[in-house]
Amino acid sequence: MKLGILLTTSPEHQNSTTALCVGRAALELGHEVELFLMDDGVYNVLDSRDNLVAGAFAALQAQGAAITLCGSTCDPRGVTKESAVAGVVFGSQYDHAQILHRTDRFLVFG
Amino acid sequence: MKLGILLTTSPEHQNSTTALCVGRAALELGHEVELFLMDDGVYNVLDSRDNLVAGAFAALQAQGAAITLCGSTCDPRGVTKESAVAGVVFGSQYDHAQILHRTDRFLVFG
Amino acid sequence: MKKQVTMLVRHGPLNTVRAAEALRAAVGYTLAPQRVTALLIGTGVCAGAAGLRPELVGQPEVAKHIETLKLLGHRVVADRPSHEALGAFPLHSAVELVDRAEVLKLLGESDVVVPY
Amino acid sequence: MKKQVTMLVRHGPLNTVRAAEALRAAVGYTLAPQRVTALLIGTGVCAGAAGLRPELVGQPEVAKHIETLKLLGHRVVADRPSHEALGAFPLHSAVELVDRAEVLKLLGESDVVVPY
Amino acid sequence: MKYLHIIKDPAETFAWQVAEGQAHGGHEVAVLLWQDGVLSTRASALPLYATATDLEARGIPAGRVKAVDYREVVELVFQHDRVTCW
Amino acid sequence: MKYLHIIKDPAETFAWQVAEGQAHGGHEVAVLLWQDGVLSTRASALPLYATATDLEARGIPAGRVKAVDYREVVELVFQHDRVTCW
Repeated sequence: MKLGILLTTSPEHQNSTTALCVGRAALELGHEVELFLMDDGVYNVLDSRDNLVAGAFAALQAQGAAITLCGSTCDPRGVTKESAVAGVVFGSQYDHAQILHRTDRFLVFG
Repeated sequence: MKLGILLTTSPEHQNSTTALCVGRAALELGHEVELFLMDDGVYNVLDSRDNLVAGAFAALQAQGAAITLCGSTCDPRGVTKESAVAGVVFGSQYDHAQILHRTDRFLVFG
Repeated sequence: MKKQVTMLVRHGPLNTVRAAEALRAAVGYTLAPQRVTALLIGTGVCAGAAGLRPELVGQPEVAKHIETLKLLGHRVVADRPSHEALGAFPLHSAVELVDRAEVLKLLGESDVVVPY
Repeated sequence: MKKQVTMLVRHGPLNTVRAAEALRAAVGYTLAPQRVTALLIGTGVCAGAAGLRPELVGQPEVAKHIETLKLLGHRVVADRPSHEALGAFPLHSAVELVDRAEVLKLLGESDVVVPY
Repeated sequence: MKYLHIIKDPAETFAWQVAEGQAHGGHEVAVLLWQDGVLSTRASALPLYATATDLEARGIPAGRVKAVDYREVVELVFQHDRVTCW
Repeated sequence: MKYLHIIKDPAETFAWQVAEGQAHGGHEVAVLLWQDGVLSTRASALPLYATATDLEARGIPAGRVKAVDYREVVELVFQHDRVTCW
C-alpha cells in the first residue's frame, strides 16, 4: 500500500519524530512512503551538523521514502538546494495534489 | 526608556511584523530597543534574497535596535554566523536574562 | 477514481500563514482528479470574512484562493456555529454558511480530511 | 533592583519544545538579580509530571530545569484547577500545587510575566 | 465504513464529536491518541489506542487505552478505510 | 498599579480573567487587542484598545474599541507599570 505524509511544522514539534517513526515502520512493513513538506515543515531538511532531525529524514530517504518540498515555501525561508539534505525534490503544490491522490492513506502533521 | 522584545516564533507568524512595527515605533519615539530571538524565532534572521522579514530585521538593527540570538537554538536549526543577517549577536540565555532585567518593559511574542 | 477531499481551515486568517496556506493547498488539490471542499471552522471562519486585507500586516492573500476554488467549481463552506460564536460578521460572497449537521456529513463522506 | 519574574508554561511538555524552552529560559533568568517563579498552567501542568522521559520521543529534558530552579531557591508552581482537570497525576517533588487565588496573586505581584 | 481518528491535542473537542457522531451513525470508529494526546482524560465508549512510547515518555500507565507500537499504528491506519490525523 | 494586558488570540480566556481580577482588586487595567485578538467578541467593562492596522486587515470596524497606531501602542506600554503580552 501507499502512505502519504504531510508535514507543515518545524523540528520544534514532536510531529517530526512521529512522522519519522510512522514512516520507518511503514517502510519496514513493505509499504511505499511519500512525504510532502511545506511551510515551516521544510526546515526539517535544512542540513547542518547539529540538525539531528535533518539527518533522520536523510536516513528515511535512504531507506526508500520519497521527500518532496514545496519550493515556494523554501525560498522565503532560505532553504535552498545547497542548504537542504541531498536528494529531496524541490517541487510544488502540483506534487502535493498528486501525492494526496495516489496514496491510499494520507497522514497530516500540522 | 528601554523596551525589551522576546520573539520565539518563525516568520510564519504575524508576531514578526508586530514586533517590527512596535520596535520601529519605539525607536522613533526615542526609546532604546533590544530584541532576543530564540527557538524558531531565530529563523527570522536567516538571510536570503527572498526572506523579506530578515531584511526588515536588518533595517530595524540599522535604525538602532540591538538583536541577540540564543546561540544554542541556532545550532540545530542550521542558523550560523554565515547564514544570518550581519550584525546580530550570537549570545546565550545569560543575555536574555540581562535584557529582561535592564529593560523597563518586556514584550513577549510567542 | 475521483477523491473527495476536505481541507479544514482551523486557524485565524492572519496570525499565521496557516489559513492562507491551507487554502493555497486546497487550490492545488484541484490539479488531481479530486472534488475539493475547504471547510472554515473555529477561528478559521474568519478567513472567510469579507474585506480581509492581509497585505496590511505582511501576511499572504486569502480571498484569491477562495475565489479560485469557487471559479473551478469547488466549494468553500463555513461552519455556522463557529461563525455565530465570532459575531456573525459579513462573509465573502464565495463562502457558503452550512449547519453543523452538514459539516459532519461532509466529513463522513470525505475520502481524505486534511486538518490544517 | 531585584525583579520578580514569572514564567508561564502553558504548553504540553512534549508536543513541542516550548515547555522545556520556557523552563530553560526561567533558569537563565536567575543569572540576573531576579526572583523567578515558573508557573505551570493549562496543559503546561503536564510538564511537572513525575516520570517524564522526553528522550523517548526525541524531545529535550524538562525535569533538570525544574530541579535547578528549586536548587537555586526559586519556585516551580502548578495551577491546581488545571492539574485536576487533567486527572491529578503525580507531580515531580520540586513542583508545588497552588490554588487559583495564589496564581492570580503571583501574577499581580510580578514585575514581568513571560507567557511562553 | 471504518474510521480512525488520530488525536494529538488533549484539549481537542471537535474530533471527538466527529468520531462519536460517526459511531452513532452505525460506523466502526476507533481513536488513536499520540503525542500529548495521550494526556486526554475524555470519557469515551470508543476503542482507544495510544502509542506506547508517548505514554512512557509522559509517565502515564496505559490504563483504559491499548498501547501500540508504530508498526501497529501503520496496521491500524491501513485497516481503517478513512483516517484523519487531527 | 496600572496593568496593561495585550491579547492576540480571540479564544484567550485566562488573560481576561487575570485582567478582570486585577480591576476588581482596585487596579487600573486596560486591554490592548492586536493580531487576531481584534476578532475577540468578549464582553468587558475594561477600556479596550486595538491596533488600527489589525482591525483594517481583518475588515472589522473599531466599534467598541479605541483604534491605535504603533506609536500609541508604545505610549500605552510605557504608561502602564506592568505589561503582559499574552
